[in-house]
Amino acid sequence: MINKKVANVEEAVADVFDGATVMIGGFGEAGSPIELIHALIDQGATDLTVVNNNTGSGEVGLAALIKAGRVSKMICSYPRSTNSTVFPDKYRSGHTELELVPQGTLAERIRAGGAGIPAFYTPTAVGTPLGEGMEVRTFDGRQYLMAYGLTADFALLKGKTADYHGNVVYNKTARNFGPLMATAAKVTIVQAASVVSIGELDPEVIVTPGIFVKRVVAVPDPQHESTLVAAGVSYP
Amino acid sequence: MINKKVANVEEAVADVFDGATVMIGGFGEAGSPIELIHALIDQGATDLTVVNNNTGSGEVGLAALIKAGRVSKMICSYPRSTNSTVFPDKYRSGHTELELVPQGTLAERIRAGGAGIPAFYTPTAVGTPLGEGMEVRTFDGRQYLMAYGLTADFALLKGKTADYHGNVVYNKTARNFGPLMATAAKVTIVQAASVVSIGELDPEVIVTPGIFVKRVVAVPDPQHESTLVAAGVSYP
Amino acid sequence: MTEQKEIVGLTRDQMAQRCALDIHDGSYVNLGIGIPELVAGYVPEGREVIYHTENGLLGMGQPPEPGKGNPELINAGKKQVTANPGAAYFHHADSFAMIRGGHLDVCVLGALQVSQTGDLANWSTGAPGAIPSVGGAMDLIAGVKTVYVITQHTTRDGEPKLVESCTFPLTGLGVVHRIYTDLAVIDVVDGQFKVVELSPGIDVDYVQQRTGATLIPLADT
Amino acid sequence: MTEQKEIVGLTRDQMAQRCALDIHDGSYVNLGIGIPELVAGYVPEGREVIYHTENGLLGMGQPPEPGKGNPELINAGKKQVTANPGAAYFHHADSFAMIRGGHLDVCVLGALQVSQTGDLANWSTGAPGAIPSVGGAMDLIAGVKTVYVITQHTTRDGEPKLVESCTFPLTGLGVVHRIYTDLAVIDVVDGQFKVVELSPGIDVDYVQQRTGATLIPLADT
Repeated sequence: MINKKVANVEEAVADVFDGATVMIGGFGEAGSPIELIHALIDQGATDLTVVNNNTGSGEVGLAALIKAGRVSKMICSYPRSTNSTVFPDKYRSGHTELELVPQGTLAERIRAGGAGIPAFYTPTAVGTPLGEGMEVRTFDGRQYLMAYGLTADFALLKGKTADYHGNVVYNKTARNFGPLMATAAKVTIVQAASVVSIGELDPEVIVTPGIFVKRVVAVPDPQHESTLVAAGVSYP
Repeated sequence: MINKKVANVEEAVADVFDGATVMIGGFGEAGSPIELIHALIDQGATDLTVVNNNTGSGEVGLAALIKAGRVSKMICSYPRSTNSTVFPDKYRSGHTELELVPQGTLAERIRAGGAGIPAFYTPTAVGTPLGEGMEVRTFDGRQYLMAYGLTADFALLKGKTADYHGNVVYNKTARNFGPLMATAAKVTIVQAASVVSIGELDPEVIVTPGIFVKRVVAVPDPQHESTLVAAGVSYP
Repeated sequence: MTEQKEIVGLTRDQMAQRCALDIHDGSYVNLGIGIPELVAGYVPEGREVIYHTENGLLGMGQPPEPGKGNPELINAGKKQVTANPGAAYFHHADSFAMIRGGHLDVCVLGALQVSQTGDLANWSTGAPGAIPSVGGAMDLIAGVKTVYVITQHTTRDGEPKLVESCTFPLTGLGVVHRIYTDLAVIDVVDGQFKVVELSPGIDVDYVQQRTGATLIPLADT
Repeated sequence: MTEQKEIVGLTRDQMAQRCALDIHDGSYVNLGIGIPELVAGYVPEGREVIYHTENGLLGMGQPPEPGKGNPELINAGKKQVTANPGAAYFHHADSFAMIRGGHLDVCVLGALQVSQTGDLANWSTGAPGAIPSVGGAMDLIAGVKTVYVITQHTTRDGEPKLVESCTFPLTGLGVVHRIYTDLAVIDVVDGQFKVVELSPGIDVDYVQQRTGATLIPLADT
């Protein structure tokens, strides 16, 4: 029988290895799987390449992972956010490399990676510094850049509700990169406020079908980054 | 105020012009917008390029449009179906040209067209007759073919419920190509069993956001192709 | 007086049953039209398999009871089906993202010909005047992790379907992993057909005579 | 004794209000962070405009009442917002399909520099040691049908922001249609800046002195 539920976040991230590429869901704090990230900090894997739109906030969640020195490369669109104080130091000291990708190209690269598309063409960033080094090709008189699909070893995501088959629905704008990253990682791990029995989710409204998900873990009352940052929390 | 509802199917398809490219939703009969197609037959536009997975069944809906001689080119993956008796004659007589595209490549070409992606690479059809003439490129030691995005002048689709902003939800496997075609046509026209007020559809479950839809029309009791074919109906 | 042994090989259902043994618990599987559809009826006790149909449903169930079908709930063969608990609907691009992206574990397809290098021909005989139709076959074999073929060992005219190289138009190159016929289970390994199992009462010479390429027999493996 | 005329130009809100006049009924609009956000408050009576935020919401509403916000309902600037009736949530790839696919009618952005050929620089000053951050700006200007810029006519140091060619790193080439500044409304036409409207009390010489490229004045149009 198919049961993808694991007991806790520690078990969920136990096999993340040094040097892994890890996609982490969320746009700012919306959709950030803080409990899974904290479990990953405790677990100890290092030299990670992390894919996320941002670089975290304060000293919790993704920012805490970066602060702990575990991230050797960030692939993101917007590393410079309010309260994003950890990444600049790691970047300037050369500890953490940065691959800056326009947000829509980042999203599409992840979708392509999950959909078996090795490369596609996009008009975004033509003629800009972020288009430098990319192959340029003209279609119908307009220039486009070739972008590569992006895949990962793991994805850590936050859903609202999941079931034992790994079907997931999200909450409002916390959906963002989650459904894409779920498709692009070898091992997709979802924390959800509730994990329900098979058949409780309406087949018409499932956003991530279970085929893309390897493990689900219940985190009934997930913490919010902004609350932790406002309280001055520093993890661990 | 935004109100995309039109009075009837005649009004909905009034501006389809000779020579237009028309995407028609549906996989077999599931999702086939029969009433819109019949209105298009009455309307008279001809020399159409039609994009659909199949070529219709019996002498109703898409098959009736083909039988009426209005389709100069079909772009589809599976023209040869049970009860698909009209297309073979038009194809063999040279009246209707056929562009045969593998189903997944067809779906992705439509999505790409709607997403502003002029071309992408796919492993499907490498080394086969359907890959002939396509550009081959190797990524990571594997061969891929370059496929182009596909767009249209009009899309005729069948939803379950729509609202005045053009938001749409579908019914079971009648969803199929609908959400893709909605994004790839200049003028997307949706028939739905009910057209409801703004706010009645849950924002979390909308499949096609209204931005992709130009017109909605209520067809409360849509006909089913299989029922019509079994009854020997020939439209008009 | 000795009884003349009648060589019959496996029935369609037996081929499907044999194939079902190789599908692991928890697999995501796409079944082609025809004999492959029968595989769903033979999942061994204790295993749960989730069926994908490329027209937008994961968790496809059995056909509906007579009179209870829904013309908007169909499979890739356009037959009415049901949705099991835990099912999900999605659009065609997402469905083929599952296929092309390598998320399906197994697909089981029919064949016109399979070559010893694993090339598959199953969509067109190339006959003049025929209406070419491909559907999702090329996508499935290009994307699904493991491709199984179930087919009669020969055509109705006794021509081999397992051949050195396909003469019919290809569906894909070097994609087939294992073939289940009425006579044998055969793997494609390093550009050769390798017999894995013979059907009851069938010997390798009998199979070899009906195969258009050299078999590596069981004994040599 | 004559009164000395004090030249001030439009306020931030007045610039936003002027821009809002050019957004048609039924438009789908993306507003950048800063002055562009103010445009939403000035939609003329009788028009309905639907706001898109690239992090996955169409039908974005005003900020929530204090204490009623949801940290999982935010805009692209990561501020809490609300969803209007008729709204829809979707994932990032679908959101940027709307943008890249040309489905949005208008985006309104801030600028560091705009060139007379419509090049925009608004994401980086290129300063050494700065953390480069681009977000969705390059996608928006590459994909949205009409790109408006709202900006002060000059920097705080009085340097022109409307220039012959940008010196800051580009966001995109030849993309800006119209610029709303405190001093004027200016179109980009055939590689030149064309004055469409002057703010009350402002004359074209005053604007020209503060512009880094030759203006086509109103009189010549």
